[in-house]
Amino acid sequence: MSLYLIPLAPLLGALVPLFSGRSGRSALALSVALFPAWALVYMLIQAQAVLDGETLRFAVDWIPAIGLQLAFRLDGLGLLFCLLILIIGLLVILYARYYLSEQENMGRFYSYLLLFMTAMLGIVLSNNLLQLWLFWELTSISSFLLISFWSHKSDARKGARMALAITGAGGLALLAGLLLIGNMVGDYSLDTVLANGALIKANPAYPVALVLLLLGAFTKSAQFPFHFWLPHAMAAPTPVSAYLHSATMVKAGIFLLARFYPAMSGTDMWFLAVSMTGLITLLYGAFTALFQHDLKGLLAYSTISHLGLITLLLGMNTRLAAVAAVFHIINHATFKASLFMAAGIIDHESGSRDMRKLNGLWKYMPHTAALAMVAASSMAGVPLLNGFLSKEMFFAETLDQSTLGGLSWVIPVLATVGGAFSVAYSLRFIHDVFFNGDPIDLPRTPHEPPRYMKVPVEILVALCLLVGVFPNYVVNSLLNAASAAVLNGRLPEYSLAIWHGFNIPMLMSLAAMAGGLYIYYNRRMLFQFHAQFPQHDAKQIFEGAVQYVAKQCERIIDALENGSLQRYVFLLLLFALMFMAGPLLDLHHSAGSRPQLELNGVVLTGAILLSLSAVATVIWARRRFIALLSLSVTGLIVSIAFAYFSAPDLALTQLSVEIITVILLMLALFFLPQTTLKESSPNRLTRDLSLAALIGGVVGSISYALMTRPLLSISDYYLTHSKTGGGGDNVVNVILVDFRGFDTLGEITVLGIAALGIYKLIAGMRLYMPAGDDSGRPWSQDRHPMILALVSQNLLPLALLVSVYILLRGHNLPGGGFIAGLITSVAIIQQYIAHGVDWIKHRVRINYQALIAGGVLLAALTGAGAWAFDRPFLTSWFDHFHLPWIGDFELASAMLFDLGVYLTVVGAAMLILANLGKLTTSERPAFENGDAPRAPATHHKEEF
Amino acid sequence: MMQHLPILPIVIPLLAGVLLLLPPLCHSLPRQRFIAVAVNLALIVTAVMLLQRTHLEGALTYALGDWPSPFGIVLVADRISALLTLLTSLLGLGALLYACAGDDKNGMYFHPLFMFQLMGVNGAFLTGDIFNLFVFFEVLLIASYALLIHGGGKQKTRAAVHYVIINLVGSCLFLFALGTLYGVLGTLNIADMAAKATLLGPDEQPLAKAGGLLLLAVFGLKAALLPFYFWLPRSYSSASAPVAALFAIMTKVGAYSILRIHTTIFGAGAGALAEIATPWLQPLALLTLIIGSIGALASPSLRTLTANLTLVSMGILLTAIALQRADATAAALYYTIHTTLVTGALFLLADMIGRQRGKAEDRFVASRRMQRPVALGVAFIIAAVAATGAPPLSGFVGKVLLLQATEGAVETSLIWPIVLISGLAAIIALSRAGSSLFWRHSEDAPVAEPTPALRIIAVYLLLAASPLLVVFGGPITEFTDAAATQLHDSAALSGMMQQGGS
Amino acid sequence: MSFTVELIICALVLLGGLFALLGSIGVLKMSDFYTRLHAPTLAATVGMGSLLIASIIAFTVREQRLSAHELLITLFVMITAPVTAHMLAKVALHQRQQSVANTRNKALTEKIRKRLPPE
Amino acid sequence: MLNLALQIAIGMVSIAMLFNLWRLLLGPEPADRILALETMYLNSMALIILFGLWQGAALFFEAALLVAMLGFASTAALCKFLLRGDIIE
Amino acid sequence: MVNRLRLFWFPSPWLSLLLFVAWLMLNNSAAPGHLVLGALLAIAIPRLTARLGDPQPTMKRPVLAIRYVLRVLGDIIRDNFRVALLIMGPNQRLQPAFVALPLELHEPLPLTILAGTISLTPGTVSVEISDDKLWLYIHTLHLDDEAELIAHIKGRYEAALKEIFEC
Amino acid sequence: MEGVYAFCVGLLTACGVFLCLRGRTFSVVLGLTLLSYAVNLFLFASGRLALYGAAVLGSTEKYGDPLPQALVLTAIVIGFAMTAFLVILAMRSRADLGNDHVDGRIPSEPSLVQRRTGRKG
Ligand code: NA
Ligand code: NA
Repeated sequence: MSLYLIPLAPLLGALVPLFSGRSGRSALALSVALFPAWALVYMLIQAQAVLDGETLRFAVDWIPAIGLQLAFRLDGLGLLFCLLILIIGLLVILYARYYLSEQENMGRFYSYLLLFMTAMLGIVLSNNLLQLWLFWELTSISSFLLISFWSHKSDARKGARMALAITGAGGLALLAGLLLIGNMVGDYSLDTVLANGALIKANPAYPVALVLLLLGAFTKSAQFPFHFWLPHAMAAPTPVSAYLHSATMVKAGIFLLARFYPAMSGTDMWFLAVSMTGLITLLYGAFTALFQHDLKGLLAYSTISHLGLITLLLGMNTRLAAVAAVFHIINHATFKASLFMAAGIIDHESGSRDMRKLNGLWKYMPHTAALAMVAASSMAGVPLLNGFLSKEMFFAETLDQSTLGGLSWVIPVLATVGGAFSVAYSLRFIHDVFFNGDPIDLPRTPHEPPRYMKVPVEILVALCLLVGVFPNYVVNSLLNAASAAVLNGRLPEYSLAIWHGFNIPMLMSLAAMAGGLYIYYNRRMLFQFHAQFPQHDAKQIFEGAVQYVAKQCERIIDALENGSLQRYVFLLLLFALMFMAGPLLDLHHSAGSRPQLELNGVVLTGAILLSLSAVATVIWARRRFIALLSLSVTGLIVSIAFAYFSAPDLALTQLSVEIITVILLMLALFFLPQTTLKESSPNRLTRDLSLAALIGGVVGSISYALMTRPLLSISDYYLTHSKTGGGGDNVVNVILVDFRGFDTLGEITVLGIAALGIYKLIAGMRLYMPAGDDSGRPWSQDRHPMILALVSQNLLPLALLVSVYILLRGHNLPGGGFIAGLITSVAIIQQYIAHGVDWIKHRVRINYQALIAGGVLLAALTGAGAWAFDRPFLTSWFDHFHLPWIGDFELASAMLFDLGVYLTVVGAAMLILANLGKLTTSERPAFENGDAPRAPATHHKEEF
Repeated sequence: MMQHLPILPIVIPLLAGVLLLLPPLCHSLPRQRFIAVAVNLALIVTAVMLLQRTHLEGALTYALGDWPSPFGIVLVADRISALLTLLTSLLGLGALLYACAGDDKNGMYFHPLFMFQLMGVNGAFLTGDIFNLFVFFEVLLIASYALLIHGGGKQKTRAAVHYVIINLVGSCLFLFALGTLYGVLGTLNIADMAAKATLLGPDEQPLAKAGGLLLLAVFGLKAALLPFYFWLPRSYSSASAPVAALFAIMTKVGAYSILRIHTTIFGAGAGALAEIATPWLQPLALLTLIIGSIGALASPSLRTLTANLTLVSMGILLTAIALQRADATAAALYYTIHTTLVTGALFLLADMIGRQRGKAEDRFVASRRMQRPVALGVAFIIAAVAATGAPPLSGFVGKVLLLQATEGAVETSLIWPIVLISGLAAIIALSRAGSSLFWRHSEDAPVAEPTPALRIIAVYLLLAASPLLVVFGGPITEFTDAAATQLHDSAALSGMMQQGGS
Repeated sequence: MSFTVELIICALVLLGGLFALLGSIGVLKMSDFYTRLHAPTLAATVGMGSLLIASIIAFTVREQRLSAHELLITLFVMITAPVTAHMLAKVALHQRQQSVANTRNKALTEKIRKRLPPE
Repeated sequence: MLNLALQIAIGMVSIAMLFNLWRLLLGPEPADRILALETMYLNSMALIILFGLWQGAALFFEAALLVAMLGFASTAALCKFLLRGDIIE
Repeated sequence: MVNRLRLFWFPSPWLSLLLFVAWLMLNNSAAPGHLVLGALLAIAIPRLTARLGDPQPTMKRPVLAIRYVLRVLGDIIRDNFRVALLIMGPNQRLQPAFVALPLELHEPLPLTILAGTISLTPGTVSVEISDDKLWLYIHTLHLDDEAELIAHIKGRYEAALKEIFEC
Repeated sequence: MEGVYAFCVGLLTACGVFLCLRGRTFSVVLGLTLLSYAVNLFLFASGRLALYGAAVLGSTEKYGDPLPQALVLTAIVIGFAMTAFLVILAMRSRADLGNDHVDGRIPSEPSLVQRRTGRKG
């Protein structure tokens, strides 16, 4: 059977308002209602089979990896709930048509409502635990939307958020519980779960799973101490309350208890957790309801109380109690929905829900009053109404308890007390609203609502009466089927009669009636008593708690992310240190077996130079120019070290990079403070020094350990194939442009991107140029010393020649595109230094951006050229040629690649430096005379 | 061309980026936009083809320069890398479309830099060589530096200083780690390293371990692992929207690298070096998750909240990765797809919301009404539901996968509560965010600036992934399962890489 | 390599090293900046020169073909050393660095600084 | 013999560089420090050429040439910085 | 026509020659391949950089120039030993001095060469040129007789340069 | 010799780390430069030290490991690009924020308000 159609129908219905355009409100309501109506009809067609004890199923695989199936299952319990959801849903649709005002977006309301309906149907039809949870959470989300429908009201927003938070938390617990249960039985199918109750209860994780499951159920059905969200959800439009908070959402929790009853119940733990929670909730809700002045508040607490009652019944571990629970589910849904609707009508027509103002409405709306009174009587458990029947069964079952041993009598006594309060608040509802004098200061003069607004109430009240008077005819088969599902088919003997004789439950009922009357009569005393207690508004407490948590979170985050880079870097390095140092503790000898080189004077001198200059850089760091000089020395010594240890390419590269870095740093230093004060506290210095020393020590140790151990590397391959495979003698270069040319392609891309990024940074930069150096001396007047200019310009051709030389020889001897590019760049920068930007600007027009792009493009196309020969990217080609007179020479694709590198490097270096230089040019004359104020230098505004 | 498929996701954006810098494209924004979108679509097609091939054939290797592995650099397109490549281009498309609605003209070189960023990310996913991984890290980092400052402004500069410095320190550590590993193993090819690692004597093992753990710090930095994540909230919340959205993939590169390196080289088969990361990664990942949740609750604006949700998702992801099991890895993969696209969409959404709310921007205070409350509201709900891991959107599948992967393990009692409570924190934070942003109005008139439809399209494009991930959850999880199995079956992969050639 | 050649190379190498050292001693020892400025000339001229000649001879003999590229370095050094000295002197003058007490024509320094004629 | 002479020369140049660093750290004025650095460049060239002679490899020539070219650029830039602040204006 | 061709291909023939020779020196080779390549570069590089230089007076008497170079080299070597002794001696015995040298050369290139020569010969450093290019300021490590020094420089170097550049 | 070399690497690292932990962008740039020197030397040494071993075929009998050299070359170039970017970013930060502190504010005025706005982005 295509059970999926049942939840699908309202889902489609939810989409109707999207397409309804400007059709009338009634048309909209009607077209929306068609979908659940169709589902209802479809369901009724199937109902007989279910009532006969069949279980209908539908399943397709959805996400097997998590065990999620699209699996539906219709049994008696499901049928009962489906009927409640669909019938009351339809009534609410009708009711809402009249309840919502013209200005309100009814389409949106219906969409949310039908989405919610889908979710509820999904829950009650699920045959897969994950799918059940999916719909479960969907009810939280859609109810959030419904409760906050009047989003302009702060109450609505807060109430909705609170409901979402509580039910969301429960939902997460439920997920954990369902996963555990699924794990216990090895399957997420509900069928399997229900068939394996014994297995579950024997599992050591059963208590955990049970608690998690109950957390889900109790939060949803507003059980103490999670009840507090429900009264605040009353900020929702009344149709929502009538639907969600009587028949559906809160009942989802109850449904969950009933659904898992066969699998989870029957243990002492179940009894204690479920029935005690139910009992407390029952009493607390009933007691508190009496003191509510808000009509809907009273109904909300009454709902809490009745949910407690059902929970208590389900907790009692007796089969009859389960039947009573199921019965009360039906009854509560009918009378509570009608009461909410009546309350909504009163609110709608009188403009108030405050029972202190609402008085004597009997005169104004007798029809509504009559309906409400019948429903309220049912709530109070007055005979001939459905509430009486289930309450009677409840009282009977409370007597049948023995788990509390000698204290078992407590339960019936407390149940009776609860019943008394229930009578009292029902009385208050009736008397306080419809009688009790005249209305006080109502915004509107109350009158009867539109005809069709009452129809849903009438239908529900009629049901109350019908069930109350003819229980056997009206609900027996449904109750049987549903109870059978709860009890896994083991239905107890019971009879739904109005009169069971004069027995203890009857006495309890009478006691409750009398007690209720007494309580209501003496309500003023009670109100005074109640008023002595400080009133805790759950919303305020909850909001306060959330605020408090948020504040604490802010404090934690502020304390942790204090915005100090120094801390972040410290932590990074500290953990890096721990990561590195930990394993070294297992290193028994730092020196390995590899023979070491002999120490000599040169190396020692170099080490001294390096150490001194590095330490000097640190010491002078606050006098920046000097630090820059000692940094240069360090760089120079590093280059020499590379030369010494037979890495000429490295020496060349390090040297050129070092020089160009220093030039760059000087360019930047001009705009930065030349000196800084001592800022770090001694503690911080000690801390940083310790960390630095430790990291240095660890890195040095690792380096030493590595160098003194033999290495079997892949490098021999490069040495043997460099000439034959790569066509070059300089193995390092062949690695760069051939074996690992891809790295180099990435590397020049990095360089190019950096240049672009720097250009972005420069564009739109506003800098203040110092008019003199840090001693306050005005700058020298000699902008371009003649000798420097002249010599520089004559050196340029030579430098270019050297670049070409370095570029061309790279493949066979130290050199290559990168170094050549840097030499060219330095030579051009030299011209800028000697002549200034303006002078050059008119003489050279190179588009450095295009140079970068062209360089990378050349390198990339050289790589892609191999595709033409059906070889992988970057496959190199080289050959030897012979020309008469000139002799042998070699051509290699690597040369093109290297040329690309060269162009990129030149383009990048020049894009950076030339533009950085331009920053100051335009404004410079402004303070040429020496003491002008600091003038802003603005580059052109960055735009595309 | 089919045999060159593995390199196309790198070369296409590279060439595109370069051509966008040259005439005739460099002078015309409309042309740049057209080319960029076209290239992105081409990348999607390429990635889909790659996905298909890896699905059918397992891993593809591509020996650059035709040098045999392990001597040359190889690209390895296995299922994971193919999947992540596709993810990158999908996210890229969303971010790019959004940028084309106007953000790209707030500064120079947006489109070329965007292309280079894609190139870097794809390269990092596809390379089978550890030093080449470093190079691609740098490509994507430098592109991200330049993109981070796109649009200008103090906040961006301030964020960029932190981001750049921290990452430069990270790059230095990366090189220390590489030096250590090369100094012990004598090779750079990841599969070859894995093979050599098993042969190490006790005298070398501690060194390899130090190198491996240092790499964990480096990747953890990218993956925003506690205590290395500090660059993230500020960077992500100050970057311009499409950039922030694109950045959503960057953290995944870090996570991927941990997965790749610590499963292949230091995986179950590495003898004494097996699973060296787990003792650190597991607690740190959970702490990241916790701090991310705390940060989410403390967030004053939607961007900050999204940044913190990114932390949460990284915590979840790394928790899964730390488990070093195929099912957990599969969960991580699925979760990655989900969280990347949703986070990206949230960043875009935050920007759109901020633009419509005047001075209040995306902060959680009352503001003028929005112009497009419905379009944005629906998008927000979708994004929020997905981000909290609530059904029926993709977050829940990812979360359930992860919970199932930890089920029965000793860690369950630790991981489950943290993961679930973090979900609650996200619910609270996002519901607070949504109700403040959409429902608390002042009387001011809506901002006059119109919202280009393209922006909304971009957001919905990314968000569409979430329901689709659920609807097609079956085949997708099947693929992620296969991908994870492939990764953990290191022997087979090593074989592939050793073999060389394409 | 014949003994004579080796001897010549040795002599040149030692001479070069010596003058490099002398130049540096000068930089360290002289009493004011302007006198220090003279010292590196030793290293730049005879110091570098003899080393480069030594290198030319050594490689020419070893590889049996003329190795003259060292001359280029000489060329570079010769061209740049005076410019460097000039620039450094400018800096010192600009920053009004004091010369040693017994310097003659000290009064000129302010004129030089401003690039004015002596009168 | 040559080896000995080379070792002595290398030693002398090394000591010369130590002296340079000493002067650089001593100052007292920036010009003195730059002078020291400049001298150090010269000595580095000498050292590199001596390495070349010592190792018998002609591979070091370019390094010396580069020091000559780039050292000059560096010194010029440093001087310009002290004179004008802005080295490229 | 020929002149225009020369100007096009060899804007500065001495530079081209220098580059050509330098190329061969760099490569330590006079192989045909390098001759061709060197020639190409000797043509191309000056053309590329032509715009990056102000026109300079050209050397008119190359033979004299060679003589000048040799003379300076000789002086440098001689002065090196002299100055080495001065430097190693006690500092107090030195008589440093600033000297203003009146100039007859005013073209930048010859002037620069003169200043360079003075600086290259140990013991003297060209410190500055006056703005009017009439004075060259020199610092000398040890001054015995100011007039003699001026005469020495003017006679030995400045006069020679005037001849070489015919200015 | 290896010991001295390792000592230098360690010392450079320590100096670099210390400067990276300072509060001004310029110091950090210096620190990162020193750190990258250390990294380069470290990476280079991972191929072990060799004298007379330039990896140019025909120039010597036994060669040093060329691979780390190539890696260092790449690292140098990338390091240069990164440093350059950081240097200019430091300038930009000074220009935009008015000081050269890495946090964009001088920490003597630490107000919670600023921190919050910092997080707000
Ligand atoms: Na009343
Ligand atoms: Na001199």
